[in-house]
Amino acid sequence: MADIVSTVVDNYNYWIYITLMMIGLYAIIAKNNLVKKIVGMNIFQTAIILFYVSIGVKRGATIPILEHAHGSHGYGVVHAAEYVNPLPHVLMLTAIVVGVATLGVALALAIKVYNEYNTLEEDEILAQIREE
Amino acid sequence: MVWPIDLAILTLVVMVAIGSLMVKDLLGAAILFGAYSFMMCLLWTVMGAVDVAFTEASVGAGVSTVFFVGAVFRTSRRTRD
Amino acid sequence: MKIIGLIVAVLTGGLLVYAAGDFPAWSDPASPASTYLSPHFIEKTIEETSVPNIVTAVLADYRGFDTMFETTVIFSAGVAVFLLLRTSGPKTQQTRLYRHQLTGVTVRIKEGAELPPSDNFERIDRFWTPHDLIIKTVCRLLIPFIQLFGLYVIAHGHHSPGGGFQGGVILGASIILLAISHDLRTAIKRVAEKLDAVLCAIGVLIYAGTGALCLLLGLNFLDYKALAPVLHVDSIMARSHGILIVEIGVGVAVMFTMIWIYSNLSSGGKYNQGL
Amino acid sequence: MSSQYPALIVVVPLLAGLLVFIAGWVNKKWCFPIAVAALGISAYSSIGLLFRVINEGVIVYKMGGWDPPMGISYYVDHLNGLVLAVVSVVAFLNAIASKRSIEDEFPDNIGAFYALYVLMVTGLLGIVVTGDAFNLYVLLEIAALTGYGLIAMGGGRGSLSALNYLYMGTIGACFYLLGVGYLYIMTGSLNMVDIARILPDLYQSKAVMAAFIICMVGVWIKMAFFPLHAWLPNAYTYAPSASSSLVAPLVTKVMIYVMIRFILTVFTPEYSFNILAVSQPIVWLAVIAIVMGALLALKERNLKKMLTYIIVAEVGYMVGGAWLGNRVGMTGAILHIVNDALMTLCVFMAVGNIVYKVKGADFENLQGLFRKMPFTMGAFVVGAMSMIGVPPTCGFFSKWYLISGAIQAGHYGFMVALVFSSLVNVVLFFRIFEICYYEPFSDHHGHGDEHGHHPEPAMDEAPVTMLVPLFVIAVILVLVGLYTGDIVNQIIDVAIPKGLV
Amino acid sequence: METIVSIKPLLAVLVSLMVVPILASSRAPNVREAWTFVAAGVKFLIVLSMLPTILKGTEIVYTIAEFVPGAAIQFRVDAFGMLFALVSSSLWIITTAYSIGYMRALKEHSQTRYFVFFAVALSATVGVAFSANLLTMYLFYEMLSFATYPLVTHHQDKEARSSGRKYLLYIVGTSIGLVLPAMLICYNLTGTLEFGKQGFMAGAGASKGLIGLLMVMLVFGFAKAAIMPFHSWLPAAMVAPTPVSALLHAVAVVKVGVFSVVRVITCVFGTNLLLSLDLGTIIVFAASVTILVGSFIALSQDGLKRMLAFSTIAQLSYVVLGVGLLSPKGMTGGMVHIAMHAFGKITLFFCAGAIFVATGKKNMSDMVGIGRRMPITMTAFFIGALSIIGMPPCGGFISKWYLVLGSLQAQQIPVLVVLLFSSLLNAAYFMPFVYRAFFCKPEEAMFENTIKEAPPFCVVPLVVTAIISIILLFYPQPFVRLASMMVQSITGA
Repeated sequence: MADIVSTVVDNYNYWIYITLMMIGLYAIIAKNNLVKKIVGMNIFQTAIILFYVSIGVKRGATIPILEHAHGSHGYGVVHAAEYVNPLPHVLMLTAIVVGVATLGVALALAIKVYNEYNTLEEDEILAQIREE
Repeated sequence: MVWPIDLAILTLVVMVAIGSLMVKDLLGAAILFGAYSFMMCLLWTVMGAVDVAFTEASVGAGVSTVFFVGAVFRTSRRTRD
Repeated sequence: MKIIGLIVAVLTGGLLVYAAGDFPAWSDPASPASTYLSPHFIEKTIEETSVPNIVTAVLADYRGFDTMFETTVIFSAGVAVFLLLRTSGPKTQQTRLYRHQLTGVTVRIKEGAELPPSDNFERIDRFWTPHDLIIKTVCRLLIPFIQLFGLYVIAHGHHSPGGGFQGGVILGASIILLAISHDLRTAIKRVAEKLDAVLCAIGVLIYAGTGALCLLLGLNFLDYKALAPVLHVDSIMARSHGILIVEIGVGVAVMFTMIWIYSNLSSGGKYNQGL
Repeated sequence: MSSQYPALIVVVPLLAGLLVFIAGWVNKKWCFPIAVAALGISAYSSIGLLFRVINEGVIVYKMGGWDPPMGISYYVDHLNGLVLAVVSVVAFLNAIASKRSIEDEFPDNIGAFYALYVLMVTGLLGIVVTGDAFNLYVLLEIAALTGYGLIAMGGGRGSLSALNYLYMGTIGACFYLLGVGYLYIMTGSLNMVDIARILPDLYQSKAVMAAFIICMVGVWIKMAFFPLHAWLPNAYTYAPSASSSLVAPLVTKVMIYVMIRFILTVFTPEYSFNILAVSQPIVWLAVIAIVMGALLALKERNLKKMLTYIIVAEVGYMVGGAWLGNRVGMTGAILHIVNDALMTLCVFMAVGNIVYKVKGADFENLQGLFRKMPFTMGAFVVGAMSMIGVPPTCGFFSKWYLISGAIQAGHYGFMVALVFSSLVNVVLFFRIFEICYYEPFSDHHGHGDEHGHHPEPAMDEAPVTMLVPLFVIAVILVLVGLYTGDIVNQIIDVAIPKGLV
Repeated sequence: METIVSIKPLLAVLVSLMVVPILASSRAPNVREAWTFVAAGVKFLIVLSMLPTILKGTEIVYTIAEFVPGAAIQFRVDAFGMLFALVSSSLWIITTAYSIGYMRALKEHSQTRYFVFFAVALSATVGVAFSANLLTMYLFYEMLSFATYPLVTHHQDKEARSSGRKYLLYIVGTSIGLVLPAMLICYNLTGTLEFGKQGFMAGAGASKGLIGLLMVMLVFGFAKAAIMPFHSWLPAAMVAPTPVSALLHAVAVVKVGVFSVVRVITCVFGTNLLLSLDLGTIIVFAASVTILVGSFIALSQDGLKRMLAFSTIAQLSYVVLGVGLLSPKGMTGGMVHIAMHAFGKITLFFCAGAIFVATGKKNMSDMVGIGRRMPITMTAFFIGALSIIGMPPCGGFISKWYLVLGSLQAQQIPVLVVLLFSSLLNAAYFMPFVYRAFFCKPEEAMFENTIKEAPPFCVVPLVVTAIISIILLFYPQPFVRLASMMVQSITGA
């Protein structure tokens, strides 16, 4: 029993990221409002970022900025175990920016759709298209 | 790293995410989404990803929310779900 | 749709949970991700690039190519939003309303008529709302500090968290704050649309141009070592300086793209009346 | 300079995209020359690169001078050398051809439009040339974001279709990103070749299997593989001509390239076909895709929309061919990437000319086109013949390999589906020809009428700048068909690993 | 077998394609038609120049491109291909002359398009004749299908449209649906598509069922041969202008069909294989049914062109029947029949066209007594009919003779019965018409006694073909020689 609890707690991050992702995915598919879908899409993206950041975590390590950096020239020997893995962070910086770029375009499209149909609800828009 | 904080934030994040999808007002959804981003930012700081957290704070919680608000302002706050 | 969504979500979630069982334990220092490539970055960054913030070094140098495209993504998003929303319809309306700020008197200007030359008039229209003096003043006071901080974040990205993105976003946010606290026209007076758009491209151009310069100087694309003779430093410091240059490019691009996207979004492409 | 070709292919369009954009604010006349020059350089270098690869073998280009697993490197082998050449040539030709329609449709925003156009090509070329799994994601997003912008320019339903495309595209890209994350957590590397080196020890891992499936699903969404195709027809139909003739030939094909790259390089054929053992269901999915694409195309009354459903069917061809699990089928799939890109370009460019002149692609708009636009229709016929699979146009030869592969794999369902879709294509295209040829009906009773009896519509052909590229591509269709043997022997055969028989 | 490499086959194919741009760009009818004549003449000369080489027993080979081993786009001129090329290229010249007369007399529209696609169709026909393998043959076969579509639907009215649909449905549907898969299965079994004298499928070691299936797919797949049940496109395609019907439906298209079927039987499967598996029976049966049913339907027709169309369906199956007998004499007869029937049937079509030009009549019941008005035309018609029936003094007699010998050689008495009975039927549907044209009572005659023929451009060609039909009886060389050479090389005798 303690085993299961510890497994669940240990991998809590993974479970949460999957939960968030599924919330986002469900929202994109099932939500009727275009802006809500966009919110879902961003939650989906953030969940993946959470997953990546979780990969980088290392027990007993600190942030990936080398210490004693100011003014001195000798850094001494740097041990990899002392710092968390920086690579996922780099990747996720990119992913966040991509996310905000997509968000901008998505919102612009939503505004255009709204100008065209005067509503953001997908079923109402489809009804209007069918009437044409 | 203090794991109870971690767990608490993780749980909160899920709640805020669900909240922002459930609330029947797009402006509210935008603000809750900002809160969600901020929670994420906290979480990543706890995990030691300071740069990512910094970016998320400025991009996710800041500019994204403003974009949402701007778009909602140009369209409508009304939503049925 | 809801049922399909639920099924898809559950199926995907099931697959992910199933696969998560095979992951290395969370925060395990011996996981492949922590032992294969990253130690090299952590241990060699100083030697090879002389940048203590490993994330900055990897971002702008080891994986600088990614970052260049990331900036391009932002730029193309800006262009896409512009193309989608910007409408260059007839600019002059039949009648315009102006308010004299000191007295609160509203003036109606008919087509062809001219406004008395004074800075105290403020155009009002459908989206006009009376502004709160306190908010305006506080924001106006805050904005220089925000911008200063933004510059610091870009410049100090080598040594502390931050860099071009964060700094650029903060700088952009300062102008957006101006637009929100006053109105879009005030912000546009500071950053004209044409200038804004051209600077977005120039920001990316600084990045890509630096890479291309390295290529012209005989090394591979984005190999900042090639800049050493130009900057009169050794090859490692050249990398460090190269990172700074591209971070500035990123900062410029991100700042102006954010302003640009915001202006288009909040005015619905009309660009004269904002949030 | 030729050692810098891999960088030039991508960097030149990137820089040009930015310059075009700035030029758009300064003087609109500069936009077109800059864009075309950049695409021309890109096409030239990619063809040069292809020949270098044929002569010298795989070329690795280290970005920033960092060695592969550390930094990002370009990895050009026969497979992506071929696809690169096709992508850049298609983009180049279409840029020339669409000059007039762009000036016509977006006189105010030429600079911005060309910027997006060139950046999209940058993204697509980058996807093909890169050897880094994460870099591919970033480039994927460039291609996608610019694509949304280009497609939504059509106005009307264009924005809604583009928004749907954006949702699906983002899910697809995120799935891909997640799959890469799974690979990263298991191997610690992002370089494709490096991952491939590490993976064999992990083939039994559930996480690796999940990574493979997630990547595949992501890519399938992006390429509109059958059950995930819903976004494609509307998005391509309501796009402006200049965009649709860039997006339609390239995006799906590039995504198929990514799929094949994953099957062949990142995961070995051994893993994809033998250990996973999911080939059969996937080929059956492809069969459904082909049949459904063909049937849905039959239903449409708009030329452009009909063509988009044919694209859905063609995606089925390539996915099915790649998953047959034998060398011939894979050859067919790769060859079809080339051929399908070219022939889709041909028909979409012809449609672009038609839309330019008659302002619509509904079937009613097409009446009497053989008289009005004989040259455009001539090229369209060549493209259509290729889609049907008539020799010596290139469409026949890839179909040949695909059907051969199906026979070798004993998968007769796939063979029947291919033949069925060819027959449906005959019906589809000859329906178009009939409308363009017969309608409006003239009563031709009594053969003694004098010659001038027909109210002959005056010839009203598209401008020369649109016709010349169209003819070039029509000729290329036949030439590629005749040189199929060389392409297969010298390029594709080398591109497929020896392990796949 | 000796072979030489020469570009001549390619030139023969290309010469008509090369004039296409000239034809398409010229607006003056005289220039256009002059060029067509030049191309036709040059083509015939090129084909003729290869004849001595072929008669010496040498084959001419030319490869354009090889895309997989064993399946190149390649030409190989052998005796049988030579025979067919000779027929079609010589008849192109005559038909061109006839077309000019016909089209001008009727003031047809879109004559440029007509001549362009005519030229393309001829290229494809010669391409089929010279194909060295199944792939090349398929290539030109498809090219011919699509090039003839605008010709069939020349009138661009509703009837033309529905006929065009039917035409394509049958021709392209069968070639893509049956030939293409069968060809690929063959390729995967043997790794080659190269026509062999003993058939390349001989060594494949496939089961009888598979071979039979493939044979059925290929024989019926080349639906231009109009073997029942894939025949009904042919009467439908008669909406085309008469020269098109004449050349394409008496010579090019349908003969390409039977040519392909013969190639399939002899060079894909090989006579020995089919004999050992006893698969010839299927072909013989299908052909016999087609002959009898086609003849009976022809008997009931009133439209002259429709009657000729059904007669063509029946006659084509003679060729298939002859080759399906798998006996040397039968095969020779079948091959020779391609030539004999071509000259005979084209005469008949020309006559039908000439009558239409001169009188505007299409139905036989409206033509009573026409012999008095158009004696030359009707005399030629009579000669053509005799040739088709297989009576001396016409060339048709020779091929029928060989066919009868072949059926005896193969000891197929039922086939002999079919042949004789069908000849009777042929006579039954031709002779009453001819009789009433010449010998009806004056009060029945629908025309006045004044002689008023069609324009000379129409009449001269049909006289020429009629005369050739007669000459062929006395001088059947080189067709019989070529056919027997081919049969020799097949049977090795």
